Amino acid sequence: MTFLKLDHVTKRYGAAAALDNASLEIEAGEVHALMGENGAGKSTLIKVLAGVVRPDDCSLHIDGSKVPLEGPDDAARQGFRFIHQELNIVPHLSVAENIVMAQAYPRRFGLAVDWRRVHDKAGAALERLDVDHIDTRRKTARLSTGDQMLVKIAATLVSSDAHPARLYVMDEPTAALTGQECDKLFAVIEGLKQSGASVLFVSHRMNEVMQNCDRVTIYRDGRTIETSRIAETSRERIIEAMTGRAIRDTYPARTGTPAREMFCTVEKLRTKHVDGLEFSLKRGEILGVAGLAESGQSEVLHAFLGDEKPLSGAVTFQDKQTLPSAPSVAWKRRIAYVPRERRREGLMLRRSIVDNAVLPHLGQLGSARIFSSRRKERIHTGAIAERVRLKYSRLGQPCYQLSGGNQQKVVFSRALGKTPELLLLDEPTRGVDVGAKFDIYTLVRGLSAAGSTTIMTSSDLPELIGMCDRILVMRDHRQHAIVETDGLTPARLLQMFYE
Amino acid sequence: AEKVAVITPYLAQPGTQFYLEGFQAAAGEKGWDVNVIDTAGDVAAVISRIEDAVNQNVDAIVINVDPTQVAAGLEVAKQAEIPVIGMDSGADALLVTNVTSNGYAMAAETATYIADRIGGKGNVVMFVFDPFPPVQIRGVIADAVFGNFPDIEVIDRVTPDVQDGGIADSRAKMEAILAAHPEKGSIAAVWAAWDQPALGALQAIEDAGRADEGIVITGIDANPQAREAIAAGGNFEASVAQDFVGIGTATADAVARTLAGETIKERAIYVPAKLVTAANVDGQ
Amino acid sequence: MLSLVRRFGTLIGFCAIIVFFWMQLPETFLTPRNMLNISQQISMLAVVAFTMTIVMVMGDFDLSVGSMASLAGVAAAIVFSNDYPIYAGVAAALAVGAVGGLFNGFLVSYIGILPFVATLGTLTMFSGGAFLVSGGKTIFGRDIPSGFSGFARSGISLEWLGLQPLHLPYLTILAVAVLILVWIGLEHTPYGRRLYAIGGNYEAARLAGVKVRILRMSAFALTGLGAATAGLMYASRVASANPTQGSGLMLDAIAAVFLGMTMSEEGEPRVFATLVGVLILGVLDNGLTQMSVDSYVREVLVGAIVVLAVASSSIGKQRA
Amino acid sequence: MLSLVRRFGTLIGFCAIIVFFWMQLPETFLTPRNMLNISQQISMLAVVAFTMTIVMVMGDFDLSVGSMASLAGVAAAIVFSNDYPIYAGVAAALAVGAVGGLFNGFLVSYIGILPFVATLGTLTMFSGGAFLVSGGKTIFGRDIPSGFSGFARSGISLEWLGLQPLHLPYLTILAVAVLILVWIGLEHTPYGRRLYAIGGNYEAARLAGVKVRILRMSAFALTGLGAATAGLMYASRVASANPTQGSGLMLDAIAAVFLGMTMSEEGEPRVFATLVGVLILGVLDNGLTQMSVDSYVREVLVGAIVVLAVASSSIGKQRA
Ligand SMILES: Nc1ncnc2c1ncn2[C@@H]1O[C@H](COP(=O)(O)OP(=O)(O)OP(=O)(O)O)[C@@H](O)[C@H]1O
Ligand SMILES: Nc1ncnc2c1ncn2[C@@H]1O[C@H](COP(=O)(O)OP(=O)(O)OP(=O)(O)O)[C@@H](O)[C@H]1O
Ligand SMILES: [Mg+2]
Ligand SMILES: [Mg+2]
Repeated sequence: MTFLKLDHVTKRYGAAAALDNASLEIEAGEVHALMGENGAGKSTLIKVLAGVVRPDDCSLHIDGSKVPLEGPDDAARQGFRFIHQELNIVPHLSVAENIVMAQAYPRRFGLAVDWRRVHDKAGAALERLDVDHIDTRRKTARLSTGDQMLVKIAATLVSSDAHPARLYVMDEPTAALTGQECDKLFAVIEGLKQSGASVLFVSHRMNEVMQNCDRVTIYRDGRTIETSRIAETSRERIIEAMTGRAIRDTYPARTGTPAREMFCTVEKLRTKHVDGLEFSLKRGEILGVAGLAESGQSEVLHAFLGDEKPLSGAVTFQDKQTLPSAPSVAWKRRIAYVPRERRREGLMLRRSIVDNAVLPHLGQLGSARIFSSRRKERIHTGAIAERVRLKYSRLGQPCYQLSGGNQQKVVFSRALGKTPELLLLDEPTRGVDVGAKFDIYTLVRGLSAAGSTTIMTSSDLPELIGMCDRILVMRDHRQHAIVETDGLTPARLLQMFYE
Repeated sequence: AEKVAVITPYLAQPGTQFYLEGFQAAAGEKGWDVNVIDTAGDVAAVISRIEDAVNQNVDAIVINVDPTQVAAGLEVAKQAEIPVIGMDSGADALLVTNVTSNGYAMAAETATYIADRIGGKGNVVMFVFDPFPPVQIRGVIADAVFGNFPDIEVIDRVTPDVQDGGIADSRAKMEAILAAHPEKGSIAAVWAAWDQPALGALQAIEDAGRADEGIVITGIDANPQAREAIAAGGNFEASVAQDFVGIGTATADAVARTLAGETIKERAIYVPAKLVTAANVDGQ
Repeated sequence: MLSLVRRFGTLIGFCAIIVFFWMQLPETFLTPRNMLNISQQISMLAVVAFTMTIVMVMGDFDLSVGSMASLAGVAAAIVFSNDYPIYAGVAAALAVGAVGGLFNGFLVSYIGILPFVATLGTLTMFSGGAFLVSGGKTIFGRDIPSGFSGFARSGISLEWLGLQPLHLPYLTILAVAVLILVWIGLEHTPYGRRLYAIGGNYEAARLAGVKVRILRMSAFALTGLGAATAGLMYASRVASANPTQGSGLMLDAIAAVFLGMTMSEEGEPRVFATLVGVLILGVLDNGLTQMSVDSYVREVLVGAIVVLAVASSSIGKQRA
Repeated sequence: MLSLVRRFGTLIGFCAIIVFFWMQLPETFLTPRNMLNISQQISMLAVVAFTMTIVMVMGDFDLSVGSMASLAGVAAAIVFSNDYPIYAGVAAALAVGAVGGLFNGFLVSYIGILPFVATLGTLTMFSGGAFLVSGGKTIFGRDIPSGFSGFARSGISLEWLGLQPLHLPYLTILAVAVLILVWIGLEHTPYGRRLYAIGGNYEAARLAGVKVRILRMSAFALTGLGAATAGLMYASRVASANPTQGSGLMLDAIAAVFLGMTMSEEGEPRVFATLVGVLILGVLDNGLTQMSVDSYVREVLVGAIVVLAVASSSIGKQRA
């Protein structure tokens, strides 16, 4: 039975339409996937539904009768709960406050906050997620990204008597989660479904959608293409509907064997956050770094970027150099970096695509060693934007106007500015759509064939196995093992995290 | 009607208000069109406003600021042959004349009043403000007077924060000084280079319950608030009344003479000042 | 250890200052009388700083508090001089504060002007307004009812503590009352928590359904009200009102909040930390004057000590 | 259409002001003489505002520029009064500016103090320093070499333009030179682009290989140098130096930069936009004086017009 019906949703930004007469129908008690390429309009639709973006046109029917949608209050009244795409936590408030914030604070005397009940409520919400390692009294800023996401998810699970939840909307909740955390989330989603609530779920991971959703609606360029039952469709059909082209949902083949030449050797490296690193890298090799959440994967990359000082041990590059002493030195030595959190560590959101893309290369793109040249910068950026299939309206567009996946591509194009010697990728495909993922894989493979060495982390284990030559398994911030990917299965890799 | 521009950075100060009162009254009789311009403490802006006034082709300009600092503007006026008259500003070749009271005499009068009252002996607290030349002069004279009495010791020479008008900060400073000298009689007098710090000191002394120690306070300017305090017969015993209104009137008079084509010979026109004590405070 | 220095550097600095003055001025500094004096001297700054904390919690500023204090004082004095009763003058001043604050809040929250610019503009407007209303003159003497100026000179007798001639000044009591109100409001009501949320992440707060606009406007109104209260206290203390008397308050109030911010884990303002900031400024002024330190040297010292206090708790802290 | 008003609201406002004064003062306002006058009157504020733009590009502030200007002026005057040649005094003042600016930058960038607090502290220190160095007095008369004060009174003759008695003041030329230097530095060199990147996202810039610390420090040094230059210009113009003379510059300079920021798409400071901000403030002062508007009313008007200009370009702009 149809519970929610959205029609004629149109939202224009300037001349470009983010949504163009889009529609969506959700049944009671189903998990409904919303899919589309980066920039298709998924997040915009969700913000319209949340009442935080004012559409040019829109009509909403709940249980067959028309209801107003003027602001966040209307959405709350209908029992809609949201997790928006970007991690929207308030860092210096406690976990408990971040969880209860969207609901009414429990009070004493109708005025003062009842802190005991705030913590009880938050604790109960975390418990539903089966999370017991997060103290509700901690400052949220102190949590890892994954835990912050769990807090955000817990915030939607807070019980409310005034407006019982009927629809949970989750915009790429799994992008920042590890496999195990995802599994917990899907268990919760199953529970929500059993209790009669609906879930609108956005993800670029085909597996998740195929395994956990009942129906899927596909958007392309702000328009609704089709809605179908998962059971009655296939990956290939979904991808084709999304992109308009046939794309293989696999990993591009290796174009050549890695050269024999040594790139660097790591001996007993210890930094503040990681220990016992011991391996060597060949030129053109792709090394994956894997492990449970917060096992020090990022810090391995930071060490190579010069952002984690070596305390003991040594890294020797084939040209006798040691680790760079700072990120500025690293970029000079053509060590390029794609950070994990694009908004916090990667982008200057209010600055243009060009400004973001050329930042580490300003010196080389100038003239006479003193002046910079806008023309050269634009040409440079235009060429790279094409390589990564960036969807944008003009090169001078500020980055906050881009969809999440396209923002990720801007960060990626920065790293490609000059062919890197060493490419450090921290979750490079987070939030990137299937087609674009394939493009990025192809680019990384191409660089590898041309001799660039790559170290990448990812919480998507098939991706690591599909892309890397070897995988470094981290446990408790120490090197646990290093394995060849030939014949490795995700299940076997996951097992190594625990054993 | 003749247009006269009056330019000052110090409009917020009570003295300036009274100059203007006198000046405006006289100007009103003469039917002038007076434009009062305040630059809120900014001296360079006085130059700018003189330039603007010249540009506007006024008939005369009156300034109430140190003329050497605005010489650039005075030269512009001179080129345009617009007379500039100083109203308690300072002597300068570029001014037609300067109408003022005798600052040296005023400071000497209050400082000697204190020296006499405390019998040439005791600790004195001074409130001074050196960045403003006319007030700085008063401090120099008082220093000289107290220096001449071997038994008078200046225990503190405070420059209060004047942003708040000078009363509240002076009061806080005086409270601290009182706390530092708790024994009865350890402070004999407070000499202030103008009335606001004297009023602040008075409040501090009264509030500390030390009004009966006979601490002598003097100010300069004899503004109405000070007169009231003096009339009340407390520690605040004397101030010097500059005849502000008189200076304003005399300035207007000098302007009128200049506009009439007369050449004024005196570089400075002094308007007499008078010591105000409880004895004569009601008389005025 | 180092993290303790970072967290409590400012507090330790404050204690060091107290101990230093105590040793230098053993007889006169740590006396009940001097403590009461200081508490009264800083009470106006304290009220402004406490209410300034409310907007700074949201990451905003209010530069207009100083001229608002002047304007409110002048407004009350004008009402008094027209022979209205005391409560009418006080009410008028508070109304001016609330309306001015609402105007600031409207500009910032609904028009979307950066707080720094909006309140810089209203600073000029309020200051001009104070000059206009007062005609640029100081209003004093008979125009200020003695009941009004008496408030600042009286207090609760401390006889029962054996401190015979001393009394706890009403100004101090008023500042403490404001402190407690702001503390409860910010830390123990949903209202305050939402302000903190806005400051921590405006977008997150908005997406979570917090009514950011109206809250932001109301916070500015409270700051305006605080500034007006301080203006009244000031006018009562000096038994007069003039159009510039509040202007020293703004920078000091902001400095006090910032000093306090060095004491919280994530650098957010907290009103009790602001109190420490206010105390540091007040104690330095009092102690250095008692030590007869030259006024100019004192200025340099106060600046250096503020920088030092903040530096000790900033070293190594990463900009997030 | 609406977006045009938003983008160019401030510029339109500026033109409206010009037209208004032109109609009110047809004879004296839009004359070459008056234009040259205005250019000279605003030249000091302009230099401070232009160099203030450099730190504001990074999202920082420098509150100490006013007292730095005073300190630099006093320093030069002291050198002069000890009979050193003019260039020695100028060099000393500029050195003071650079060192003071570096100190600000060090506190902000290496110690990690918020710019607002750090420069509030140094504001007090520099101001106290200026009082100390000068003994609190105004240095003038014979102590200031006529060659130095002559600079502010002379200029390049405009005979060749047929504007016989007029000359283009050196102060104006100096301000224009600073404008061009800052413009090239900020918009056309990697140095400036990196400062903008720091303003866009400090952490992202750092991870993208920008040497954030040293750049940030250097930017403060440039602002200090600009403040010292303005201090020298001021001292030359008033042929004297006193320890408070620069204090009006700070708020006006920041206001000018903010006014300018309303004109750029994403609200970032640009130095030519700052120029418009400076011009608005300067023209308002000049025109309202010529119209004999009462000083207090003028103050209220300037505040209101600033708010209005900013408001017109802020309406509906979303806080990101
Ligand atoms: N504030 C804005 N101004 C201009 N354009 C915008 C703005 N916000 C979104 N857009 C545009 O609207 C389109 C849809 O964006 P949206 O964020 O909804 O995409 P999405 O489907 O969620 O993509 P992703 O999978 O990358 O998250 C994009 O082309 C984006 O550039
Ligand atoms: N600024 C900080 N303050 C306090 N603790 C921190 C801070 N930054 C990181 N941590 C803690 O340090 C530990 C290591 O975090 P780290 O970023 O290395 O995780 P990770 O291995 O990259 O895992 P993930 O895959 O989740 O990113 C975590 O427990 C995290 O909470
Ligand atoms: Mg999205
Ligand atoms: Mg990490």
